[in-house]
Amino acid sequence: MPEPGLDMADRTNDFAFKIGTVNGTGSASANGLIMQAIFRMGIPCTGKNVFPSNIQGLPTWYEVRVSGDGYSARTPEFDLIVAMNPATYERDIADVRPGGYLLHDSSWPMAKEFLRDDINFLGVPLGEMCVREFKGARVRILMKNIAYAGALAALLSMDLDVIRRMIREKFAAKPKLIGSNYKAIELGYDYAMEHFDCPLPIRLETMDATSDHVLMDGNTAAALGCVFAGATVGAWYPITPSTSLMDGFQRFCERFRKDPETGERNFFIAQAEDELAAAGVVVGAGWAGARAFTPTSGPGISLMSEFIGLAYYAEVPSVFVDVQRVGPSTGMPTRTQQGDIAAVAYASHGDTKHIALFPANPEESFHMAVEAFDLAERFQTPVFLVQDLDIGMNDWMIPKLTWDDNFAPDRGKVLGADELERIKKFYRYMDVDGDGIPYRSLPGVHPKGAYFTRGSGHTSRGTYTEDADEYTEVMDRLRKKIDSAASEVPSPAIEMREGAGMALVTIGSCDGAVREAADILESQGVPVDYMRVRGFPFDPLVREFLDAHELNFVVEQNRDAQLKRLLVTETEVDPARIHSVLDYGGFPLSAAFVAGEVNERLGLTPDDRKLRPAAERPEGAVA
Amino acid sequence: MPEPGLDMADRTNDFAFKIGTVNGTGSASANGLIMQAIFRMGIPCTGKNVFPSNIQGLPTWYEVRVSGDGYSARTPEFDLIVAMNPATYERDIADVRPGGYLLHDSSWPMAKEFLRDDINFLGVPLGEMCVREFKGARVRILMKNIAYAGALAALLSMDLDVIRRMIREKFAAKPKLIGSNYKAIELGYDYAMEHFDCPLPIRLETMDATSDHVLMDGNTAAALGCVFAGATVGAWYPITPSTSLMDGFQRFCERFRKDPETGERNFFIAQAEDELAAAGVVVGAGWAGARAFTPTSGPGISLMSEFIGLAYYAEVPSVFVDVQRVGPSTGMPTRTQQGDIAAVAYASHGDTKHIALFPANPEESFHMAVEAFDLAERFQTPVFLVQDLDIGMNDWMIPKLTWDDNFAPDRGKVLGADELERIKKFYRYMDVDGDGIPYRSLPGVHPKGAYFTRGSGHTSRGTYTEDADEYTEVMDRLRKKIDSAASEVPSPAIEMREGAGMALVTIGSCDGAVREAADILESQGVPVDYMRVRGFPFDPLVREFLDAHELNFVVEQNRDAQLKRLLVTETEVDPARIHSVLDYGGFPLSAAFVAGEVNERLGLTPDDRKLRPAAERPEGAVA
Amino acid sequence: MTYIPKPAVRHPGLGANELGLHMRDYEGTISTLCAGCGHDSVTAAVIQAFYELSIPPHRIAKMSGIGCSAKTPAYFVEQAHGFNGVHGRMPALATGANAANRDLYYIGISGDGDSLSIGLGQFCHAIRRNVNMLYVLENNGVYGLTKGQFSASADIGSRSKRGVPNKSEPIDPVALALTLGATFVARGFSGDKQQLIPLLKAGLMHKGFAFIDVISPCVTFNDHVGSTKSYLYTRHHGHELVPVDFVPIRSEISAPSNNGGRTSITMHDGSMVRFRKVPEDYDPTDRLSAYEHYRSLQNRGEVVTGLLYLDPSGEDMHDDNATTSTPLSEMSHEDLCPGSEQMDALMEEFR
Amino acid sequence: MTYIPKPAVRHPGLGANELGLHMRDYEGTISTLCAGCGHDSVTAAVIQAFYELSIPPHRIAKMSGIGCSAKTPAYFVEQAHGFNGVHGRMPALATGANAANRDLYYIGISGDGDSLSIGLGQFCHAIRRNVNMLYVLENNGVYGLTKGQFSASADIGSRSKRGVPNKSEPIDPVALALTLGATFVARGFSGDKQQLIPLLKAGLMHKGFAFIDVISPCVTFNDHVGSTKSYLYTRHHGHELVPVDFVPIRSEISAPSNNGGRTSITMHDGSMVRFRKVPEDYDPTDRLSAYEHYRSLQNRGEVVTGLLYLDPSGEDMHDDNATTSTPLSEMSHEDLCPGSEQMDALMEEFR
Ligand SMILES: Cc1ncc(C[n+]2csc(CCOP(=O)(O)OP(=O)(O)O)c2C)c(N)n1
Ligand SMILES: Cc1ncc(C[n+]2csc(CCOP(=O)(O)OP(=O)(O)O)c2C)c(N)n1
Ligand code: SF4
Ligand code: SF4
Ligand SMILES: [Mg+2]
Ligand SMILES: [Mg+2]
Repeated sequence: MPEPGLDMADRTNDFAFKIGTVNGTGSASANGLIMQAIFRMGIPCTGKNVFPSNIQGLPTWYEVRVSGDGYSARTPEFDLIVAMNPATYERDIADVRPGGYLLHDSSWPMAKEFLRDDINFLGVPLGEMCVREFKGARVRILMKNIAYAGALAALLSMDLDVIRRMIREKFAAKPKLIGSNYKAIELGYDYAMEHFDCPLPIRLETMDATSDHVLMDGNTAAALGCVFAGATVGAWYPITPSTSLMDGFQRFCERFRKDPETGERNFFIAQAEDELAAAGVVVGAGWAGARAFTPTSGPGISLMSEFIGLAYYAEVPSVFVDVQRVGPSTGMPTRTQQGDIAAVAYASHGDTKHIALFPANPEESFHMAVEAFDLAERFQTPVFLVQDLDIGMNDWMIPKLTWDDNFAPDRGKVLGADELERIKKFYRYMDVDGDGIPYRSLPGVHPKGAYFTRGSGHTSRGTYTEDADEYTEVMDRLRKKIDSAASEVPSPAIEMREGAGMALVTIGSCDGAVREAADILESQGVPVDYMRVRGFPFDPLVREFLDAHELNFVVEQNRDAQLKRLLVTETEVDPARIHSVLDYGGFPLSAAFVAGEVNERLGLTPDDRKLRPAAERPEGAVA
Repeated sequence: MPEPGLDMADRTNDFAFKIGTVNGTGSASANGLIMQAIFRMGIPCTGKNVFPSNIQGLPTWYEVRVSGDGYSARTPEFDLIVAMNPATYERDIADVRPGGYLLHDSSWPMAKEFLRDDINFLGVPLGEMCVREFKGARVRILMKNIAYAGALAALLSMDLDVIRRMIREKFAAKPKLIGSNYKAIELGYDYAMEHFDCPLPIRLETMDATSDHVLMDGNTAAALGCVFAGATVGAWYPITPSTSLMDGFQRFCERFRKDPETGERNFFIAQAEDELAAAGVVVGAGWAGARAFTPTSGPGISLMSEFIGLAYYAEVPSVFVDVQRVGPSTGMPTRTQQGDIAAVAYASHGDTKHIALFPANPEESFHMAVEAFDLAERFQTPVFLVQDLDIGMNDWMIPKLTWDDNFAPDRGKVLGADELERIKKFYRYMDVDGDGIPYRSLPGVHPKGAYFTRGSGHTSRGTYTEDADEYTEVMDRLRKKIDSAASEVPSPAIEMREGAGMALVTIGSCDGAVREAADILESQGVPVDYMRVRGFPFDPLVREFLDAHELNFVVEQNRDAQLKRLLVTETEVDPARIHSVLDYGGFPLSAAFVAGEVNERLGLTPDDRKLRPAAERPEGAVA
Repeated sequence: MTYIPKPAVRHPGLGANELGLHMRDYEGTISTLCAGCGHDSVTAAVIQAFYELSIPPHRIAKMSGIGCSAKTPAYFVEQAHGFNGVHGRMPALATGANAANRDLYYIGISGDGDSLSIGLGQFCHAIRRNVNMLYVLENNGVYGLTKGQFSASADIGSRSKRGVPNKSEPIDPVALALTLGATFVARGFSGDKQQLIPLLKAGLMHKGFAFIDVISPCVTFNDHVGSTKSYLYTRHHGHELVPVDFVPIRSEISAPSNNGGRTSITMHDGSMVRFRKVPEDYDPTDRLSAYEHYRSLQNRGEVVTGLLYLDPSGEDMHDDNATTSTPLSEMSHEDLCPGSEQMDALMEEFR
Repeated sequence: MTYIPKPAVRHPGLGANELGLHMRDYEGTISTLCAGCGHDSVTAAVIQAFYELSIPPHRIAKMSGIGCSAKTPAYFVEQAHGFNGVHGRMPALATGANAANRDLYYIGISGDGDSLSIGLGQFCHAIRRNVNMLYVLENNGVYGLTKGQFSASADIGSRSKRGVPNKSEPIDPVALALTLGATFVARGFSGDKQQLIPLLKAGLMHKGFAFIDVISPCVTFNDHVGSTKSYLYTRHHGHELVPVDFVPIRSEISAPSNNGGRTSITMHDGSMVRFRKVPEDYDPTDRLSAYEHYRSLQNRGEVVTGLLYLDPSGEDMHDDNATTSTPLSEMSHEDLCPGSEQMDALMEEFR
């Protein structure tokens, strides 16, 4: 029996572990069980899937960070690794931090060359036990997963009652599965209790910090947003990591939007033949008066660009959700990145500019999804909800979503039959109110509302033109219209700190890591202000904030500093004030990396720093 | 008979006129005849087509500027208008500058309300004469065109011998048409001589300024560039204004690349089913070792963006010609703009950046087309030749193109069978030379050269990866590779003037107007330096130039200051030094507009200026 | 704005329809197509079909892509909403619009470039999806608007002139629609309004995807490969004999009004097309025999016209989806939003 | 890197081929597909076909789009050049590569999502263009790689289970290829290598576009609409019975090796597919009867396999283009550049 606790201080409710398995072996359930149990113990936690772009047989990991302080960013340092995949033993063992633990299946001996003496090996004969206790290959594979969950329960001091209750809930419809799951949990639990000094210094202790929260991924949240916003038409072409958004929309619609008696559905989902068609369906539906959206990822944005330009120029409300993955081209479909910021802002040829919203977590995914439809209809234009794989597909702890029944959707300037009847003549693209936003009519409502929508040159009256002045009039109004959205999109999230001389600026899912980095920097005697951009075109506050700081570190997850590029061109801030901190290897950002980069730019040597040195940066971290 | 010369000083070899007709009536021949005759008289001239996006029955104009000084920009001031289209009488009459001339068909009376007494009306009974002299509707319509050319010959003092020679050349294959054309010329000529005080003060006088020149449009020139560069595969989907480029390529290939005996062709043209396919054909052909290209326009760029990203990431040489038209969306297909600069620079989702070349005239179209293939193969990446409708479809006077038979194409780092045989192992994406450019192999050459090309994550060895470091290594090399092209693309054209305190910066077809504007400004006591950007990524000289001037006016033809945006983000010059002068109504830029805008920004009142006031700006000109 | 006078598509002889509307109420803006263009004849037929069916103009949605053909929705029923989208992507726009509002009459007008090249995928999938619309393909074998390149159906109208053997087949939209399971497949000829108008009316009344391929000659670029008189030939051979921008004014081609089963019609370029109407006793409800009939006559060089196939079952994409009968675009927010109670309950499931 | 052991596709019994190469010289990297995936069986057949034809590995170009199927070119003939492009656009890449170098053996591997949804237009136009290549569609009725959404051919393999009447037809690639004029049309089944290998060999040797639709079951997402056991159902209904990411390891389906004309095969989900080989005396050179034969058996619920149509005339897109026989990619600049003299002469024409 190894000596648990080797070089490890007490780390109650503050540690990270991951579970390495093979995809297709059903480990997601066990991992979810573990994560949920911690959450139900009232302890803040986040879970991240690291999975391959195939269906079965390749390595996959589930990373859990437990943080009583509520930090949610990924940390690339693991105190414990459950290594269930022999193919990745070497890598997993190398990834355990000195003094940490490796839990593995000791049914077969571990190869000598992998052993490290600065970590603790916790061998549990999972395979052996499951072969002994269960029958059939399929059940044995599945129960082995549950068994490691049991071992973890003992090692980390999870509440067994919580776990049992979860199993009961889960298999309520198939009660005879409950017994075998109980059994498997106990197998692992008992073995660990017997053979190791449980719990480990990394351990859980019940708190009350999650009772107002839920565990949810951003695609589910955004899907809910679409349902609550009243979206009725969803069109899509499957693409990782956006697929689960439409799955969610479908699921919620089947539940909330189907007449229980007639089976009639208040929604229409089109699995289109490709992304061009999906965009077309959305534009067609938006034109005809439905709230319509399509979820996609980078390659889809490229393919949709022609239609996006049409929707911009013909002024058709439409919502595009870009769940970003690693580009360019097919890139790494199961890894996260923020590489489409620039592509989305000016998508399509010619002069265009688009409203975009950048949620930082599933809570914002929900609210911004709702807002996207309002903005699309108010401004009669494509609106982009830009999230990423990390937000979209990972488990986040967020405050329970609530809904205000007084919410009334902003359908924008749509003329009804009565209004059309009253007015003398309807001109689709006339700036009647002087705010750049024209009035719109829907097909079928009234003969006076009829006009000919087109992506070719048109006048403010909606007629065809090749005349310079007539064309320019509409284009200038369009610029004014979109620019005026700057103060209507979500304003930046700003946090000022006492004595801060410089600032961290970021976007989207970098939020957690960058705010945590600000805490680290402050603890190192370097207080920094913080701004997270939440919408495009940029709120005037963005420029003000940048101007107020001599030094702005713009932290983002792409190679080419796309947010910085946008900030410089759109706010015309002096580029000399802006420094980039970039990480784009496909993993969610870590606070240590951000703090390390800032320190390095500030010329602090590693000795000056109080926390982790730069060497502990996540894979692929580059300045 | 009106009084020619009303308020008109002598303007020998320095004036502009246009001919308004109906499209489909065959006026292009007559207009070409006129233009060519002036050119053959040795006088510098340029011709611009203003045509509608349909086939028959709508107004169309041909604008000719005659400039002994060699200015080639469009001027929106017309000294004479040939108004052959009653539907546009009103507009045409309004467009004549005070003191100028309107030539019209007086077979039918001109409506009273159109008359202006500050211009000269020159009525020629063209219809009547042609009905009298010719038989058949078709011949009458065609001959009426030739007849107005005859009248112009008299009024402007064209050399009739030149015209007759041209007619003989033109109809060499069908000599019996020569007589009727002679006749038609004479009808117009004689009538004008008899009824007007010929020649007018705007008149031609033989010079010797064109003997080393040709008249050519940029699509023809670029097509020639493709042929001479050794392009063998052309793929396209028809789109105005790029169509004539492939027409030209086909024509030249039929002539130069077909075995006269066997009929075998050294080229392959694929009229693809759409732009996505055209791009795919080019990428496939580039991968297999051919020099391949596709001509398109804005909507095509949008549709091609997915493939462009693939070619960038998989490093496949490919040439894209974007003949820009007015966007966004379908926009105005027969009008010119520079609206795709931004779209092209970073086309496709994810982090990308592309080499782009910006010719200013057909001469550069030719040379840059050749260079595009060299750069594409040297850097193994998509290269964009970005011109516009004005360059592509209008008649420009350029120096005769010459060809250096010592030219050897730069095929880049391609390993042959012998080299592959010798090396130990071939790794497709390895930075062997430290210059960011890997070695390439072609399919079919040698088993050792085989590798699996993909747009998904790959290592420097060419294998699949989802690993952060391996992915990042390739992405960082790609950035380095493309950035290193900055000093290989054509360097900016720079002209410094004595005592200049500020600068005009521009791109592409704005060249003529901006250089002429510099002359105007100098004549007004405001000397300015001049820079025209010719390639992207920007040569280091670009930044130097911008930094050397407190005030840089960036002149371009789009609404959103796309060149300025690129300059600011890529050079990180302080945006405060840069001011935009924008014109985007679809007409080629005029010098008066540019000079006027600059004056206005400098706070000069109209009285301070020596030349034309701002009111004479072209339609659609906006700051 | 047009210079060349167009034949006015007015029929003063006809009175008001059931809605009290006249033919002119179904007209649009003046056509800017070439004089004699087949598409203008189709427009006239469409006007008459809507008029005869007494469809309220504003309940019509006119959808199109880009091309000469795609312009035509501007030329009929001015009081209908129109959407002239992007090239080849009309089917997606129509699908979306129909998804949002199932109660309108959808008519899509397309060209052979629009439908068979850039838009082929969308065309096929609209068939598969069985969108409730009338889809009219104005088929001229060329890309009219970009000046006469051959389209994927280039052979249409010139079967007799096929020269090179073993060249790949043109894409035949009728055979394709039959193969893909379209629920209404017909072919018409722009010059035969007598046949076309009833087909259009039937297509408009059909529930599901109604496809009509209309042979609609392009008077301007009606050339054949290899013809030395062709526009392309003229353009590609140095010395011009005719100015390249000259478009002679021609009148539309029309078929004798009471022709029987078979008619030979001379096209603008002198070629002859043999049209053959489906026989009186033809049964359009058997898909496989429709295909056989169509193909065997085609192999004999005849262009079959008429209603070729009809699936009378009357279901469309909304039936497949079980969409509610109220148009989705007209549902109130209350009907759509689950509300706070449901939200609160749902949240418990995410713990 | 794979955890689940794959059946090694080695046949030690077979000796060297004409080039002195062994079967293993035609293998690729280890498959990362699910254990039992039909695509792996196709891969094995492809390996054997190349081996038996003694084609030099480096003279093969392997083209694909994106999908599980599209990954497979990595798993055969490692010494061949491969291009795994973007989703649905393999035909264009293959056309371009073939245009550049007509002398290689082109094999394209696609999926039903890749070919019949996003890539439908490109698939049809590659047929029309008659690109000289073997195009293998690994047809499983689902989008494997994105986890089991139904594809446009969803009915394949589950004809017997069609429930809802009058739903639009699936897109049938064989009927489509026949209709569009493909010069070689066949269907195989991943489980029947005995039939598949000769078809692959014939397709590789065919000059022009050779299309083989291979029914290749997806062991993981082989579900049917409406089935309560299906993956989608499990995923969409709150309480899970089986972990959503559990993929049971199954063995590939194979047909009895000496089956006669007709065989019924049970799929992983228990459904039965009735395969029917074309009869011995079948004449594959008549396109219209091929279509009839295919369709009528299909209407009886049978999936016809074998060589359905063959145009033996032996022309391809290069013949249509009269391309020179030397691959364009190998032409020297001297052969391609007109040179200064021609330039000077040409300039005189622009004055
Ligand atoms: C994306 C895109 N590519 C190309 C074009 C240019 N274009 C306009 S119409 C057309 C072809 C039209 O042919 P068809 O559909 O047969 O219509 P027709 O003019 O013959 O009626 C093309 C290629 C375009 N508008 N958009
Ligand atoms: C442009 C684009 N859209 C979507 C995707 C996501 N995607 C990858 S594979 C695939 C479908 C694959 O289905 P199929 O071609 O049938 O192959 P299979 O996996 O079934 O063999 C999809 C939708 C993508 N890679 N690119
Ligand atoms: S070019 Fe042809 S299709 Fe277009 S309007 Fe003219 S005749 Fe009709
Ligand atoms: S998901 Fe289906 S198609 Fe993909 S590898 Fe697995 S079994 Fe094969
Ligand atoms: Mg057409
Ligand atoms: Mg599939």
